[in-house]
Amino acid sequence: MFGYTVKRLGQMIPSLLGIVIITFILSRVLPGDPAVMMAGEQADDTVIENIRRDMGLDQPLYMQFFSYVIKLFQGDLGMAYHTGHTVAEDFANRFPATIELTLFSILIAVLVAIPVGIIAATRKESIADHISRVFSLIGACVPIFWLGLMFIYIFYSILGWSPAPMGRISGDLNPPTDITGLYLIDSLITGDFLAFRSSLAHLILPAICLSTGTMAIVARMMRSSMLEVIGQDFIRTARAKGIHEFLVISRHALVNALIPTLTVLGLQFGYLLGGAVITETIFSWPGVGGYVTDSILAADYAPIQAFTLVSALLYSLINLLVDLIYGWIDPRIRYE
Amino acid sequence: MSTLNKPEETLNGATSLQGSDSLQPTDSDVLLEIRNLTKHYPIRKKMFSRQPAGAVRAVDGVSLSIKRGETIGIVGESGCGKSTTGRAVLRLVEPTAGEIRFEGTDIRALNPEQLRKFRTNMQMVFQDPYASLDPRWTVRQILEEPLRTHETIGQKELEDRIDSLMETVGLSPYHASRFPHEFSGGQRQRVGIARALALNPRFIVCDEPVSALDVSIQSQVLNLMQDLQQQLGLTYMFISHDLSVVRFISDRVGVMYLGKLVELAPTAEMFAEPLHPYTKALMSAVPQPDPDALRDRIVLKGDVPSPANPPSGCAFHTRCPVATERCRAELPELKTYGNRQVACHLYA
Amino acid sequence: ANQQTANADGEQAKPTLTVAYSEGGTTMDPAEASDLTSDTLVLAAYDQLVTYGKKTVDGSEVANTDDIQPMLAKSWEESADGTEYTFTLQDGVKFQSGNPMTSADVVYSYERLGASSSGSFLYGMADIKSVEAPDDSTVKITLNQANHMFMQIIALYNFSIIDQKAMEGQADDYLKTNTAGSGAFKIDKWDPASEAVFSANAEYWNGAPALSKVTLKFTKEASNRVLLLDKGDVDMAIEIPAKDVSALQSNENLTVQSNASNRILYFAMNNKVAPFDNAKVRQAISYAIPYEQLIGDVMYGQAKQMKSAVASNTPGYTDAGYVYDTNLDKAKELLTEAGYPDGFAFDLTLGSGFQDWEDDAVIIQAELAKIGVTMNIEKVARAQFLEMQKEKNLTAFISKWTSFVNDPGYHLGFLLSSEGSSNYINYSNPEVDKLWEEAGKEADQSKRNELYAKAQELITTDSPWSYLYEYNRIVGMNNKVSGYIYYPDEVIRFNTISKAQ
Amino acid sequence: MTAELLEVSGLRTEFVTGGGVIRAVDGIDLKISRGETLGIVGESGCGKSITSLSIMQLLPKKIGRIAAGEIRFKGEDLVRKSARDIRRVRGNRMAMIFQEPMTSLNPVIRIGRQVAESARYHLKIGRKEAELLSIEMLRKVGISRPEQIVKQYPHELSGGMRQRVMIAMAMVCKPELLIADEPTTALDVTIQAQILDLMRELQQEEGTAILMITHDLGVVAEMCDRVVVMYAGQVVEETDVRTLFRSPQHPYTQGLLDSLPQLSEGRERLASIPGQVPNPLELPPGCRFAPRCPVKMRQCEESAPELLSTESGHQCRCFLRQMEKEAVGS
Amino acid sequence: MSETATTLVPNPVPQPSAQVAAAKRQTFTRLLMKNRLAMLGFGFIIIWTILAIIAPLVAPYGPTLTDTASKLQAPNAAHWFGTDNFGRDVLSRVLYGARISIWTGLIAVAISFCIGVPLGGIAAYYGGRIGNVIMRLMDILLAFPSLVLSMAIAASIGAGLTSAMIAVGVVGIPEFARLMYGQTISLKEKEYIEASRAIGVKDKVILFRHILPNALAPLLVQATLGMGFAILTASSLSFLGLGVKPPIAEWGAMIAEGREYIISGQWWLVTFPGLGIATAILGFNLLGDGLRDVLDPRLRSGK
Ligand SMILES: Nc1ncnc2c1ncn2[C@@H]1O[C@H](COP(=O)(O)OP(=O)(O)OP(=O)(O)O)[C@@H](O)[C@H]1O
Ligand SMILES: Nc1ncnc2c1ncn2[C@@H]1O[C@H](COP(=O)(O)OP(=O)(O)OP(=O)(O)O)[C@@H](O)[C@H]1O
Ligand SMILES: [Mg+2]
Ligand SMILES: [Mg+2]
Repeated sequence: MFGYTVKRLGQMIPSLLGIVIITFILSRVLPGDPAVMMAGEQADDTVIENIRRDMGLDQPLYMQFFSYVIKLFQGDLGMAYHTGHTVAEDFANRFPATIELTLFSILIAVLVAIPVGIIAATRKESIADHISRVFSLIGACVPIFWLGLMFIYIFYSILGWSPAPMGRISGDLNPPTDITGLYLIDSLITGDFLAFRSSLAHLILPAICLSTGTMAIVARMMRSSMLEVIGQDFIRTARAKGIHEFLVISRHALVNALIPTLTVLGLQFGYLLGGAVITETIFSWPGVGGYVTDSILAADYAPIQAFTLVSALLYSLINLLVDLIYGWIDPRIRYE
Repeated sequence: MSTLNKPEETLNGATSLQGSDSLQPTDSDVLLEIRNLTKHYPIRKKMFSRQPAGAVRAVDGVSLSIKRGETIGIVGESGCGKSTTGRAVLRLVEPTAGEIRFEGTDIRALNPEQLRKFRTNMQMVFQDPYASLDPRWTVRQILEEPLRTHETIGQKELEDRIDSLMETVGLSPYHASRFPHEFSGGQRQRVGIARALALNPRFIVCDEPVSALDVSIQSQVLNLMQDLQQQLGLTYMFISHDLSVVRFISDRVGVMYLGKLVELAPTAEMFAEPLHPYTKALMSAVPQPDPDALRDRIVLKGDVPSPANPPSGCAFHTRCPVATERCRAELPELKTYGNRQVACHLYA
Repeated sequence: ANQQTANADGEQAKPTLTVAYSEGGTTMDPAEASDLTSDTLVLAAYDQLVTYGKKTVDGSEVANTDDIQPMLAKSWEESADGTEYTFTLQDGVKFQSGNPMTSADVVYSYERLGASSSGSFLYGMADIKSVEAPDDSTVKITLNQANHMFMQIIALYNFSIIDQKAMEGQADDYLKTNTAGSGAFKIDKWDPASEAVFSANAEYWNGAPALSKVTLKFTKEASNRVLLLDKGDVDMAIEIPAKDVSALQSNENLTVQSNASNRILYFAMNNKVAPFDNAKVRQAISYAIPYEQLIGDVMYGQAKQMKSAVASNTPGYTDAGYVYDTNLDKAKELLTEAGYPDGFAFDLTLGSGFQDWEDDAVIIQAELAKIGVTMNIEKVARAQFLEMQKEKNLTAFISKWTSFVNDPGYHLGFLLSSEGSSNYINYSNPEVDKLWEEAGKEADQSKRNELYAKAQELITTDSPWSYLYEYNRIVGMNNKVSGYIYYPDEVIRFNTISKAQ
Repeated sequence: MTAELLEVSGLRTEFVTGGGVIRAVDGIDLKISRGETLGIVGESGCGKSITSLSIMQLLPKKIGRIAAGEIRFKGEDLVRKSARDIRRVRGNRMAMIFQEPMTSLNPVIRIGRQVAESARYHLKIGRKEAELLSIEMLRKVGISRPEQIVKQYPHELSGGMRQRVMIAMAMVCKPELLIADEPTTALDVTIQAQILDLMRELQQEEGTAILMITHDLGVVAEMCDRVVVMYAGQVVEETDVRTLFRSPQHPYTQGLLDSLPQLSEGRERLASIPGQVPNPLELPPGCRFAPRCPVKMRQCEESAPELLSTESGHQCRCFLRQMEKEAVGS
Repeated sequence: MSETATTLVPNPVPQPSAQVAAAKRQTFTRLLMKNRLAMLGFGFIIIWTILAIIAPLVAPYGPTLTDTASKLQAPNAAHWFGTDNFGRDVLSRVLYGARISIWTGLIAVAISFCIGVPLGGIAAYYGGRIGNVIMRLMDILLAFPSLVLSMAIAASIGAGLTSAMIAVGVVGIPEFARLMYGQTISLKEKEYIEASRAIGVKDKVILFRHILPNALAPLLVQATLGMGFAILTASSLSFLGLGVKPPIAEWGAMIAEGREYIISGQWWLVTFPGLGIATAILGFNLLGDGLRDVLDPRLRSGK
C-alpha cells in the first residue's frame, strides 16, 4: 500500500509537468501586460519598464519558463502583482477558506445525497423516489450564481436569518486560533463555541449553494449504482439466505454501490473548485476563488498558474485518495 | 476409422473451387503447418499499466499440421488456450513465437497489407452468435462487407452472391434485410458461417460455434457445418470444450492443457483408448446421458493452475493421479506413436 | 461591529468603526501604493510634511487642495525663485515605534521614494533636485526649476515620512506588510482577502483619534456593500452604485454623501485613425451623445455633465468652447460635411470591470445608430484593455481619469499634450502644447489659469474626446458617523472621523 | 398433510413487461419428497429458473408475480405467507445455489462472513461460533486450508472453489431442500465432476432433498431420481430418470435425446428439432411444441393437450399418448 | 442439399432472447415516450429551440431596443417579464438569449465531440504509446477545475461568444475522449469486430463503420448532458465577464447585469434568465437521463 502510494505519487510527476507546461502556456498567452496593470493609470513608461524588469517579463519566454520551473522547485510560486504579495502568502491566507468551503459542501452533499440515493433506489418509482429525482435534477441545473444571489436576497436581505455575506466569521469575534485553518474545526478544538456558531452561520449558505450540483450528481449516481447493485446476483444470494431486507441493503448492497459513487465524488472535486470561484465572488468569501477571478482579469500570471497547479495537484491527490479508499473497501483491487 | 479420410472427390472439388488462386499447390496434402506456436500475454497491473509483471502463457509451443479437407478438433478446459491458438493461427492475435505455414506461405512474414489480402484464404466462426454480428447492420450489410472489402463487383453480382450464400447456409433471401436481433441463435450462427464462407476460404477456424446454443439448435448447426465441409472441401479447426461435439465432428482431436497440446490422435482411437492421464480424466468426467452408464470416474483433485505461473515439468503433474518425480522435473515432449501423439512420461 | 472595545489603560472606551471597502489593497509601502485601499492604509499609518486644507461645499466638508496646511512640518519658506523650500519640523513628534521624528527621516523617506519603482514618477514630477537636512528639525528641498504644483505633490501619500531607525536591519520590502510611520493609526491586521484592522495610536502627536478601532471589510460585490450598509452591518461603505443612492437615502439611519470629484469619464477617439482623424467626425460624435440620458439613466443623477477636458472643480477650469449639447441634426450635418453622409462603422473597445461603462456604451451605440454610425462594442479583460491602450492604436474607447494633483497642468500634461504618457489617442495640437508648456513655467496662478483656459478651449473645439461626465464619489454612512471629509484622491482619513456612541 | 417435502401445484408466474404480460411459468405441478433429487430439464428460456425463484419467493419485485398456484413447503403455503415468515424458511429450511459462482458471491465481504451469515441470522449464533461453523462447513465441502479461506475474498478463489463456497453457504443451516439452478454450467467438466460428487455426498450425509435444474441431460442421468421436462413454461413430461432415457414419450423429449451427439455415434448426421422455442408473448394456440413437432396432428394446432399420467407416475403432455391411452382404455 | 434444406428450414418465430433484443430496438422510441421525465425534458428543449429559432417573430421588442422612459418596470401587460435598466424588454431578451445559449451549447458540444471522440477512439483502438500519451493528456486536462480552465482559455483568446464556445468546448474534450476510449476498448474485444478484422477490413473502416455507430448511444447521452453543462459553463463565463459582449442578450450576462438590482427589489432581471438557464439545462439533463435509462439495459434490468 505504501509502496503503491509512493509509486502513484511518482507517476503524478509527468502529469504535473504537463500541468505546469499547460498553465504556463495558458497564462502567457493571456493578453494584457501585468506591468501596465500594476503600474496604475498615471504611471509613465519608465515605471512600467521598471516593473517589467522586476517581474522578469523582459526575458524571452523560454527563460521565463525556466526560471518559473526552477522557482517552483524551490517552492516559490511567484508574486501576485495585483495583490502585491507572494502567491504563497496569498494562498496561505486564502486557501484554508476555500478548503473549508469545499470540504463542507462535499460533506453536505454526501450527507444528503447518499441517503437520498439509497432511498430512491430501494423505493424505486415511489413518491420518495420521484421527489428526490426531481430535486436532484433541479439541483444539477440551477446555476450557482443565480442561486447564490437568491440566497443572499432571501436569507440575508429579506428574512435576515443569515449573517452578512462578508468574511468567514462575525466581525465582533476573533477568529479561532489557527490550527488547521478551518474555522469550524479550530473553534471546536479550542472550545470556542461562539466562534463555531458564527463561522457555521457564515459557512452554511455558500456551502449549500456550492454543494447543490454535487449533491444532485452524487444522489443520481448513488441511485443508479444502487439500482445496478440490487439487480446483481449476489444480492439475490443474500436474499436467498432469508436475512432481513435492511441487512441486504446495508451489508451487501451499500458498499458495492459506494464504489462508483466514490469515483464520481473524486471527479467532482474539480467541479467544486471551479464552483468555488463563483460562490466566493458572490458571498465575498475570502478564499482563492475570487482571487483567481481577479487574477485572470488582471492578467496576473503567477496566481493563475499556482491555482491551477495546486488544484490539479489536489485533484490528483484526492483521486489517489479515492483509489486508496477503493482498495480499502473493494478487496478486488490490490495495490502493491 | 471410416471418418478419418474424406473421399478423394472432395479434395478435387476444393481445388477446382479455388481455381484462380495464386498460391502454388504443394504436393503434400498438408494445408497448414504450425510449428511451436506460442502466445504470451503480458500481465499488467489491473489499473495502471507499467512494466509487464510477467506473462500468461496462453499458448506455449503448440505444433501440429492440418491436412486438406480434414477437421481437427481441439478440446480442453476453459483457459487452456484453445481460442488463443485459433486466433493466433489466423494472426488475429500476434503470436509471440512460432511458425505458421499455409500451403507453404509463412503467414507470420506477411506485412499488414499482404495479410489483409491473405485473409480470403482463412476465416473464423465465433462462439457467441449474439456478439459476433454487428447489431446495427442488416444481414445483407454483414455479408457484403467481406465481398466489398476484397473485390470490386457490381451490385447485381453482389446480390446474387449474397442470395446464394444465404441459400447455402439455409436462410431465405428475404432474411437479408433483417437485423441480427430478429434472428434466433441458430440462425445467427448461420449468418456467421455465411460471412466466413463469403470469401471462399479453404480453412475455417470454428471457435466453439455451438457452445452458446441449445442442444436442439446445436445439432442443426453441426449438421450444416458438416454438409458445407463436404460440399466445399473445407478444412476446419474446430474448437470446443464439449467432448461429444468434438467427437462427432472431428477427424482428429487434440487435447490441450495449460497452453500445451498433450495428446493428438484420430478421433475414434482417442475415444476408444485415451492415452494421456488428463485425457482419461477429462473423458471420464463427462456426464453420460444414460442413467445406467458405468461410472468409474477419475475425479481430478484441485483446479487448473494459472497459466501465469504454470507448474514445473509436466504442467499436469499437480493433478495427475499417476505423477512421478520425473513429471515434476521434466517437461514431456509430444512424441509420435503410430498415428497418434502424446506428451507423457508414461509412454517414454 | 458596533461593539465597543475598552482601551488598554481603562479610559472611557472609544467607538469602533466598520467600513465596507471594495478591494483588498496590494501594499502598505508608501512609495509603492497606487490603489485606493493601499493608499488608505498608508494615510492611516503615516504622516506627510504637509497636508490639504478643507472647505465646505454644498453643506459637506471637502478638501481644499489649493490650501496647503502644516502636518509634520510646522512651517516652511519658499525661495524667491521658487526652487528652494525650507521646512521646519514639528517638535516632539514620535513615530509609533517611539523613535523621535527628525529631518534625517524626511531625507531618508524622500530618497527612498525617488528610488522606488512606482512612486518615483511623482518624485520626478515634483522635480526635486536634492533633499538636505541642515539640522535635526530643518529640511531643505531644492528643485531643478520652479514648480507650482510642488506643495500639492508632496502632500500626497507617497511622500509619507518613514521611521528610518525602524528600517534598520530590515529588508527593503519590509514596508510592504509592515508600517513604520507616525500616523494616527496602527495597523493591527491586513488581510487583503478579508479585512484590515487599525487601532488608534494613543500617543499620536496631534492628539489621539476619536475612534479606537477601524475595520475595513473587503467586499467586492457592490450590491453586498449596499446591503451591509443598509442592514447596519457596517458603518460606512464606499463606492456605492449610483442606482442605490436613493434607496439608501430613504433609510433614515443613513446619510449618503455624494461629492463631485475630479474623476472624469470620456469617450476617446483616436485622432490618427480614420474617420476620427477628421475633427468634424469627432465633433459629430460629440453632438450625438445623449448626455442627459447617460447621467440620468446610467448614473441616476450622481454625475455631472463634463464640459471641458478638465474636471469642473479643478482650478482654472473653463467650459469655453463647449457647444455639444445633444443635437442629432447637427451631428448628421457635420458627418455629411466630413464626407460620411451615410455614417460609418467603428469598434469601441471596452475594458471589463465597470458596469456603467458598458451601460454608457449600449446607450451611445443606440444613439449613434440614429445618425447611421455603427458602433461595435468589443469587450476585453481590463488588463488586456490597458495593454491595448498603451499601443495607441485603439480606434475608440471609454476611459476614466483622476488627477492625483488637482491641477490642469498635471491633467493636461498626462492626457492631452503631444508627449503625454497617457495620451493614447495621439491628440496633437502644437498650440495646446505651447500653452501648456508656458503655463507650467508661469508662477502666477491667475496668469497660469488663463493659459490653461485657452488650451481647454482649443481642446474642446478639437473634440479629441467626447466628454461624458464627471463622477460623484458616493460614500454611505451611518448617521452616527461624523467628521467625514471628501478628498479628491478619494481616500478616507479616519483620524477626522468620530462616531456617536 | 402430505408426506411430500415440497409440493407445487398450478404455479403460474408472470412478468409485466413493456411488450405485455409474459407467462414464464404456466401451471406447473411438482412434488419433492425428503431426500429425493428431482431434476428439471429444458432448453433456455423455458422457465426453469423462474420456477425455482418462485419457490424461493425471490422473483424480481414489481414486475414478477405469482399469479396463481400454491407452493406448499412441509404443508404450509409459502405464497400466502408474510415476508417475515418466508424469511424464516428461506436460507434456513430451504436454500438455493446459483449458476454463476462468479457473480453470486458478494465481492467485498470475506468468505467466512458470507458462509456463516444465514446461520448467524437464523440460528442466532455469535461471531466466534459463526467463524468456527464456517470453517467446518468449508472443510465439509472439501476446501483445504479452510482457516485461511474464511479470511479471503471471493475473487481470490477459483470457480470450483467458489461453487463449493456457495454450497457450504446453502448448507450451513442444514436445509431440508436445496435448490440448485444449473450449479455446474459455468464450470469445466473436471470441476463439474467434483461438484456433482460433492452434492451427492452431502445429500447422503444430510438427507437433503435436491431440486436440480439443468439443461444437461448427462447431469440429469447422473444425479436425479425423477425428472421433469419443461417446454415453454409447462411441464411436458415427468417420470423417473431411467424411464425417461429408456422410453421417452413426449416428442420433444425424444427429439432432445436424439439430438445429443453422443448417442448418434456412427451416424453421419445428427437428428435435430427444427425451429426454436416460441416467443413467450406469441405462444401457439394449441400444443406449444406443435410448430416444431415431427409428428404433429391437426388437433395439436387447435387445442392444448393436458398433462396425463400414463403409467405408474409417468406423465406426458401429448395428444398421441392421450390417444394411445384412450385406445388402451377402450 | 435438398435434405439440408428441409431440415434447416428456418422458423420465422424468433427465439425469446432475440425477441428481447428486438423489443429493445423497436420499443426504443416507445420506452422513451413512456419515460415521462424524459419527455418533459424533450418538451423543454423543443420549446426553447423553437423559441430560439422564431425569436424574431415572437419577441415583442428588439432585444437591444432601449427605451429609458419605461426602464425597470415590473412585469406588466406590455412587458410580461418587465424591463431592465435601459427599458429593454426582458422577455424579448430572454427569448433572444435562448438563441445564444443553445447555439453556444451546440457548438461547444460539437467541438468536444469532434475532437474528443476521435482522440478516444484512436487511443483505444491503437493503444500503445500514442494511446497512452493521448489519455494522459486527457487526464491532465481533466485535472483542471473545468470552470477555471475555461476562464483561462476564454481570457486567453479574448472575451466574446466565440471564445466562450471554444473554451467550453475544449474543457469538454476529455469527457468525450474518455467515454469513447472506454467504449472502444470494450467494443474492440467484441467478436463482430474481430470478425471484421478476420475478413481483412481496414482499421479505419472498422473504427468508423462498426465502433463509432455502436458507441454512439452513450456518446449521445453524454452529448445531451454535455449541452446542459456547456450552457451552464458558458453562462458562468458571461457572469464573470468573459462571455458575450454587450448589448447581446445572453442569460448569464443578463444575470450578471441584473444582479445589482436584486437588492433594490427588481427580482425579474435575474429570475427570468435564471429560469431560462435552469429550464434549458433541466431539459437536456432530463432527456439525457431518459436516454440513458432507455439505452442502458443494465439500468433497465434493475427495474
Ligand atoms: N487478451 C488477453 N490478454 C491477456 N490474457 C488473455 C487474453 N486472452 C486470453 N488470455 C488468457 O489466456 C489464457 C488462454 O485463453 P483462451 O481464451 O485461449 O482460452 P480458451 O481455452 O479459449 O478458454 P475458453 O474455453 O474459456 O474459451 C487464459 O488464461 C486467458 O485468461
Ligand atoms: N425479469 C424478467 N422480465 C421479463 N421476463 C423474464 C424475466 N426473467 C425471465 N423472464 C422470462 O421468463 C422466461 C423463463 O425464464 P427462465 O430464466 O426461467 O429460463 P430458464 O429456463 O432458466 O433458461 P436458462 O436455461 O437460459 O437459464 C423466459 O422466457 C424469459 O423471457
Ligand atoms: Mg475460448
Ligand atoms: Mg436459468
